[in-house]
Amino acid sequence: MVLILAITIGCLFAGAIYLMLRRSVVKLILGLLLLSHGVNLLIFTMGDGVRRGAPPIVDDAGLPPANVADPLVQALILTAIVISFGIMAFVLALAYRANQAVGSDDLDDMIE
Amino acid sequence: MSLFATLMGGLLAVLVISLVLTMARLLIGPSIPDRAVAFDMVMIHVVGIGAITAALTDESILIDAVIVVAVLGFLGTVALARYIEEGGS
Amino acid sequence: MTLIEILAVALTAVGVLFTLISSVGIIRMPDLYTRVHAVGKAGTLGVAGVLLGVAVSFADLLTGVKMLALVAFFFLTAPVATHMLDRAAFITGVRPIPATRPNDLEGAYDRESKRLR
Amino acid sequence: MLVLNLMLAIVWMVLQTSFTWPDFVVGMGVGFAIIGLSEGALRWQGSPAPSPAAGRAHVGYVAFTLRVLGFIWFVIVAIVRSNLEVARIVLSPRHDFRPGIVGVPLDVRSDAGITLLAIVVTITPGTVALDVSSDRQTMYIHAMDVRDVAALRSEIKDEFERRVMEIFP
Amino acid sequence: MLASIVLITLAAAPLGLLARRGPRPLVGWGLALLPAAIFALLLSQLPAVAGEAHITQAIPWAPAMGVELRFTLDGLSLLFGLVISGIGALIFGYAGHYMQSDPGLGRFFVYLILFMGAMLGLVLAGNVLTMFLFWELTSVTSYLLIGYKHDYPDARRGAQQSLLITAGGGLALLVGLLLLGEAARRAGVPPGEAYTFEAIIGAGEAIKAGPLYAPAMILVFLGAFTKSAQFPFHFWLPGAMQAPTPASAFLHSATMVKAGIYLLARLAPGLGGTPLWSGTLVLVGGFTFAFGALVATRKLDIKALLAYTTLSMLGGLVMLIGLGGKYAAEALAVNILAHALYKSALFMIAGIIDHETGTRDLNRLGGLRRFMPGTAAFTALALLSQMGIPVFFGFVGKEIMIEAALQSPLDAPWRYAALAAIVVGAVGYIVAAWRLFKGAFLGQPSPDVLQHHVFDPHLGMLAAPAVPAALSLLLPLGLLPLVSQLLAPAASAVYGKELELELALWHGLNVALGVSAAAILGGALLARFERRLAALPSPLPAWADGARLFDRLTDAMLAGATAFTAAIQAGQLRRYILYTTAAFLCAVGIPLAIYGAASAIPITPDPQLQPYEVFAAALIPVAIVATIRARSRVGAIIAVGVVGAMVSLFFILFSAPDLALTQLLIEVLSTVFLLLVFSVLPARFEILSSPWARARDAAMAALVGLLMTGLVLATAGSDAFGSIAPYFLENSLEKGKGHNVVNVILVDFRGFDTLGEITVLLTALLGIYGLLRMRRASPPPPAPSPSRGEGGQKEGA
Amino acid sequence: MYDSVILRSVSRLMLPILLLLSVFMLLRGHNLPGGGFIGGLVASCAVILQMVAFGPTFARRVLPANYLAMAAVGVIFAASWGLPALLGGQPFLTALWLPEPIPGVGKIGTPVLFDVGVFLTVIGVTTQIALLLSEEPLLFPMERGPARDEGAPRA
Amino acid sequence: MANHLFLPFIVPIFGAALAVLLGQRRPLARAAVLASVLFNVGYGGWLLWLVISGGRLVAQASGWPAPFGISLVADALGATMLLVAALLMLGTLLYGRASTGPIYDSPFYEPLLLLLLLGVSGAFLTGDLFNLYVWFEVLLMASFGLITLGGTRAQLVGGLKYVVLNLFGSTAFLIGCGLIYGLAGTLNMAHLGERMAALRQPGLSTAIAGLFLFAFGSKAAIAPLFFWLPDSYHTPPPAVTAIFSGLMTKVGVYALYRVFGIVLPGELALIAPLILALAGVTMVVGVIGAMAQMNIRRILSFHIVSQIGYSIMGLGLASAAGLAAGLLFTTHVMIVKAALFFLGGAVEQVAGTGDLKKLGGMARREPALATFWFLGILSLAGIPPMSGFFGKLALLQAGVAQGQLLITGVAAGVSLLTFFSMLKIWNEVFWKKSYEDMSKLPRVPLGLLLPGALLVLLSLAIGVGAGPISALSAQAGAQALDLSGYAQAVCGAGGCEAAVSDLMK
Ligand code: NA
Ligand code: NA
Repeated sequence: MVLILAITIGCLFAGAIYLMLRRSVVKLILGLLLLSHGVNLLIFTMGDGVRRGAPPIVDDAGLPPANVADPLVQALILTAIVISFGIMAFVLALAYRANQAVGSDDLDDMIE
Repeated sequence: MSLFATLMGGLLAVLVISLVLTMARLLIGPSIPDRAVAFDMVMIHVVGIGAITAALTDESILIDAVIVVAVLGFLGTVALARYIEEGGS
Repeated sequence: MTLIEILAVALTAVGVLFTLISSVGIIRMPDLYTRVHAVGKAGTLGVAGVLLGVAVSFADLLTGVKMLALVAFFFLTAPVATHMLDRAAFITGVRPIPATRPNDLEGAYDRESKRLR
Repeated sequence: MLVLNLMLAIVWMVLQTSFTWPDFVVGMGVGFAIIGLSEGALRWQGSPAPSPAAGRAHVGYVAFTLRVLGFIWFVIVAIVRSNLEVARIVLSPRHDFRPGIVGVPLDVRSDAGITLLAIVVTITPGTVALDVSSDRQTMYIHAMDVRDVAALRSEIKDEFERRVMEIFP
Repeated sequence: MLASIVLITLAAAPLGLLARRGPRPLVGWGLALLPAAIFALLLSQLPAVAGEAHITQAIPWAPAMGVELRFTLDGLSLLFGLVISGIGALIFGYAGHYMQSDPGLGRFFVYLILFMGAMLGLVLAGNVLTMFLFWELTSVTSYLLIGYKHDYPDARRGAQQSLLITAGGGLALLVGLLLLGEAARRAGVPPGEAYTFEAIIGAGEAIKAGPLYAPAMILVFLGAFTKSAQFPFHFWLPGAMQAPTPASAFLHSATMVKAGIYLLARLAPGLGGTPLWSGTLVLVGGFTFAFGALVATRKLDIKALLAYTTLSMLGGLVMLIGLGGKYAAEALAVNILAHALYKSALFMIAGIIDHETGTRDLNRLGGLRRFMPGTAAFTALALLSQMGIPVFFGFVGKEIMIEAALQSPLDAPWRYAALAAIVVGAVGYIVAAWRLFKGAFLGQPSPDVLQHHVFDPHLGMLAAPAVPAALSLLLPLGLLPLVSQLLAPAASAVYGKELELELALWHGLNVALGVSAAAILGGALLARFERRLAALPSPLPAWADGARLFDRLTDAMLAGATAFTAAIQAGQLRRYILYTTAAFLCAVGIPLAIYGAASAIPITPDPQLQPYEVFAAALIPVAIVATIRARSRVGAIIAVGVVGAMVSLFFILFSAPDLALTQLLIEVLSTVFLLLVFSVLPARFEILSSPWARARDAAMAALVGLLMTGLVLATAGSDAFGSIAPYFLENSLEKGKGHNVVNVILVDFRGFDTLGEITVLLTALLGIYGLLRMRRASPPPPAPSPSRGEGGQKEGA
Repeated sequence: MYDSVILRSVSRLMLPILLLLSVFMLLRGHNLPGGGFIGGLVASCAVILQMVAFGPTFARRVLPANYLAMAAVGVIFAASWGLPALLGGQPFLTALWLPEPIPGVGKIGTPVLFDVGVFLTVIGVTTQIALLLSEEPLLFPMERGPARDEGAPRA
Repeated sequence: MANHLFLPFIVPIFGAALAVLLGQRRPLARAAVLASVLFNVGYGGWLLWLVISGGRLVAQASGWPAPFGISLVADALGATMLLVAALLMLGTLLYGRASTGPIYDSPFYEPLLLLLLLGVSGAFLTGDLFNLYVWFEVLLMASFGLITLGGTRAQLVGGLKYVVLNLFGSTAFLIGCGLIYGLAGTLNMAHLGERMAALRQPGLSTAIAGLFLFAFGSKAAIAPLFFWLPDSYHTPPPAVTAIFSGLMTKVGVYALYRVFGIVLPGELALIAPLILALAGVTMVVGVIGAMAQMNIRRILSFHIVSQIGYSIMGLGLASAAGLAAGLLFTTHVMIVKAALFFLGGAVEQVAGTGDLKKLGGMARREPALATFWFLGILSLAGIPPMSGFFGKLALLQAGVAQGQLLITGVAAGVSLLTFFSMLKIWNEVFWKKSYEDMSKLPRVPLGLLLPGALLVLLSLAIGVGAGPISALSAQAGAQALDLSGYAQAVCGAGGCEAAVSDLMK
């Protein structure tokens, strides 16, 4: 499974970089989105063994289910997702205003 | 593996294949609303896959996730349609 | 396999089947408006089947109630989604196949305000 | 609003999957707060057209309930009846169907009524409610197979709209 | 006491501001009391220095770096200190007259006092870093002095040139000194003392044998040569004549330009005598000596003429240090003093002429002897000393210099080359001096002279050049024993051993006298053809002018910098991303490739792998391709939304419901935001990139993808350590009071992260608010983009 | 003025349900999937749905909160629950729990209250961002043009 | 347990949130911000004193034992940076209050500054790699908001590059966090350091070292990752540029020191030649860029890049002396560059332009400003007795001691070019006669002069007090490379691995 995840991560990164190298601001931002997906999956893969097991929710005795997923990476990804969301919202607003100021969404026009 | 799990797993696989077909529409388009249709279908598939996974793993907590996915599918599709309409094509 | 499990698998299978049919429809139907019909199917019957099947498999009243509520949600929202998609398509100029007859909507939208007269 | 509040409390308990008094109290509290927040939306009469519902006759609770149940049964039957039809169309090797967009004149006036009609039209396969005109006089329906426009119109009006109007005029 | 001299002088700089008001000549002479007092104080130390060799005083500063304020007074420092303070006193008084009507005189005096303090610090320093500190300070203060008249472009250019050359040399010097310190440390000197002159000279033999000697010395030479205007770094000195004349007289005759000489002389006993040392110094010094003298004969501007004779003499001094030996040490001491005396007098006289006539151009002057007899007399005294005419102090210097060349321990060719340089220099001095005197004072008064009411200056002003000019004659006529007493400790310090110095006007008929006489004769002969000599075409091609070359060099550097910067910093974000991606590939990929970590990637079959998982994974690339290929904005946005949905599907399949929910919620919100923002843009993308660019980008992207895949596989395959995650599972309920471990981590175990995270959200909101609601600063937005369906169909596949 | 009766009716119905869902997701988060982030995001989705159906003006009217202040208050609220421990000489954010669970709500401790702060912040930030973007004159065409006045809901 | 370590977080968080809440009541909001910054200045000084006298201080967030919870660690390196950051922020705040312009009146300007300080302080104090990421994002987000606040075309266009290229760095950082967790199974820096030191997988850990070099290098604007800086730094108002110059890239430098000192102890030696090469290229490219500019702030911005080369050189020398020298230099440059941006900004504000061709005559008009500017130039060029001399000297000494003569020579040469391009400003703005009539322009208000002047005097004071300061930086350099001491302070006498085996069943 790690192999499949790794290939998926590679695809996400490749797609992200390709999109970011386009001239459209929109594609740039979509690339950033893909990039953050790639990173999230990467952290996920780094968990304590990627398992199909149970979600990290302990029972009433405080014991985790057998074959439980790594909770720490999940918490880290959650934090990362929310942070990148905040940043993405800012980037969107910035791109909108830049587009408005320049009158084009072509990055090559966005030069002083 | 129990027969139930095998059958459910099979159904899950069918659902994933169905999702592949939906993806084809996403690729083909040709119009933007076509892609929005594909998006809606993807979300519906996520609901289905989530539900079946819940049954397979006997994790009722996944059901709550499925509820939220359903809500989001609706919101996403409606918003998409809304802005397609405003944006023109 | 218990009876409950058989029932669960059967209901799920119906749901999956309808979803699959919808996907096939999405590929095969000639224009967007007919494809949207397929979405309606998946969004209602397909999902309903799967959800009910899963609800049965849990054999738990409260999960069942939740699932029923979710099915109701889909029945409530799927038509709104199809309506919105169709409407967006029509307003943005996605033409139905020529065989669509009658087409009472032709020219019924005001292009400026995007309102339906 | 009390009804809504009670309903929200019940939904709360369903979500909690726990039916105890404390849950009910919390549910009522949460519901109360939510209603306070969303009252503006709930009370809004969005339709610019005057609602004729004001003068409708009072329908008894039992009769109303029976009508609703009958309506649900009708819908289920309609779904089952025409689903196979759609499956046939989708899976058939040739496209031998004749789609059409049909405007259906409406008698139902209330927001809820129009919405319910649209929902019913859509979840019964073969037809999709496409849009409702701004003056609320016409609902446009996309049908998969229109052989007889008049028959379709009358089916919608007689089968669906009539039953909807029994619940929401 | 030594530290007080330096620090009090520096601290006294604000006293210069007294010159803003009040009778300026009086303030000038009043300020001169400060250097005069220092002169007296230093002179009082002569017996002690002659006896005990030195007085040392150290104030700790940054001991860890070897930086301290260490001052040492020995014969050499004393000589320099006396020259600085003595000439300084005269200059201060002179400046008060010379710049009587200059509104900025206060500032000028501040700079001048600072400079003097720095110069005193430099020559009194007992630690190379202390010396360097003041070395830099002299560069900076001299910059301010040269650029004093900064409204004139020439002044700014001259100041900048001199600063760049001397500060550049200073940097070389610093590295050289650090290398010396390091070498001393390697030779066993304790780190705290490694930078003292004493230690470096003491460890001289070890340093000379070590590998750091050659680089260190080359760097030190660079520092000394630039500061002392040795060829080919000489050109800043004539340019520095933009300074007001009092500053030129002080800096460029007597003090700053001799700092390099001072340093070389200071290091000579420990580090001198090697072929590198002697060869470099004799060659560079000798050439500069001859070259400066020859160029001086052709100059028409009095200050330029003096500048070239100055740099010539500096060359001579460098050459002497290179020659080595007893006589060279003595010659050095004598010539330093002799040159300081006559050259400061001449500079001040040049100022007087300029002041009275408004020009320094010898072609526009003439006949001044009639109007300024006093000035003419003192000029003659100073010039005769420069010419090395017997009984003047310059003659004493020249004699002993010739002796030094003849008696040098170097091989004969070096000695004869040095002798030749001396002869050429001496001849040149005579011609140049004659040229100056004749051009300014003899002949018929020129119209320029007649226009002005030219008189001898006020006595207070004339006194300043008169004293050193007179001393040029007085010292040899009766004061020679006293002078010998003064110079002997200095010569000893340079020689490294105690030596007896007995100066005399008459050594008998020896070779030196013969050479000297021949030089005077030749000079007198050539002086007759002075005009014709000057009219000869310059032997150097026009481009070889150092100052112009330097300007060309800086211009070329600026042009190159502009072109280079325009090339790399072109403003195109795409190119930056491309470079950045390439850097990423290198930074991560190269170590991975070098160490062959990729071969460690474990690819083991996963028995649990389900076919639907493979399918689900395969859908992500499909959605990515859909994103890339989408020709409409909304289409691309939808496709990206689907990618997000598929990622959350992954999270569902892999038991991360919290993640799946958050991911999906964020996905939908992002999609809505994207739609909101980009609904104003044209609906369709236009293909803007060339096929080549697309292929290049695709290759780059593929490489990144491959790298990431490899990295993930390699890392996930490593199981060297157990994770700390089980701790959270174990303690979630008992200590964290929650079943959902992820949430307990978020709000408790790592609640601090979450606090930061919501702060990010709040910050993002503030930023967005600022962006969208703060537009007063921006020009009105242009007309709504010409988009929305019609016209500009844009963007890049 | 956007005028789909169908969308509006359903969206209005969804509002209380989604808000309920959001509170639900918040409170159970400590024990089951959910928590402040998810709850807050669901609540924002509820508001955004109204925005999509009715336009931002209406969305502001139905939920007349100062979202910027809500975000700031959320941060203060969350951080405040780290202070009791600090005042008691323990590290910042150290959990303090009431000994007994509150009926209907569950165990109450500073981490849970901290999560409420997160919830408020997330609602405030996401909703405010959505409103800011949608109130851009160019960004929400449904609110401009001749039909603009009709957007105002009746009191 | 030093629970007061939380205060520099808590106070700015509350201060910023309160200032947002009090947005309409401006005096109160401003008071909240000023009080918070003043607190952090005072606290920073106190903390530094504590650290100098008593060694490292540690606190565990939420009370969980290291390495499971998040540790806060204050050592000489972090405490020094904390204090300088707060001081610069105080200067920026006062400068902004003396300035006029719509941005300074924005209700978000000061809260964003405070949040920037929060993020920076967090980064200097945290002992957890992922938590470092979080505080990095806080400061980054605040910087995004600040650099675009006001929204002129130049700001938007420059800001977009700033944001996107910085996101590259953030992403790489996050990837690094993930990978290193995958390798070592922990996030606490001390624990990571122990485990990475024990790990014998040279390829992977070197690749991760490269990744962190990329991540923090792009924050620090080393070549070839600096492109965002010169394109954006001159666009916001001068106060913002000043604080950016003081803090932003320096946090990247700090993170490089910290990560290569503690987290990847074995990799520094391997990757040091690369770092030195990059340091040299950074110095040269930055100064070349500066020479090409004709605008005050653009010149200063390119110099930031060049000076980052020096900071990185300290790391690349891979010795305690090198790190100490790097810290000394970095601190110096933080102070002096902020001062120069303040002073240059004052000129710009009064004259309405930063274009060298249009300016002139400032030496006569503003002698005090000119004096401080000249002293600032001297400091930047490393002329004694300003702080710059000691920074440069320490670096050159460390370079000579390590036998790295090439980079030492490059560093010395570049400092001459720095001087050259700074003299260009001096010549054009201060010495040159002004073409236009400058007498109509207003005088520079004292409030605009004071922050820069005080910082220049601080630079002088650092030079004069170089003895204790170099001792402090030596302590910081030694601490920054002392993994076992760090781990013992964080996890207890046995180190982190022992703590883990004690605490996990
Ligand atoms: Na978090
Ligand atoms: Na910076």
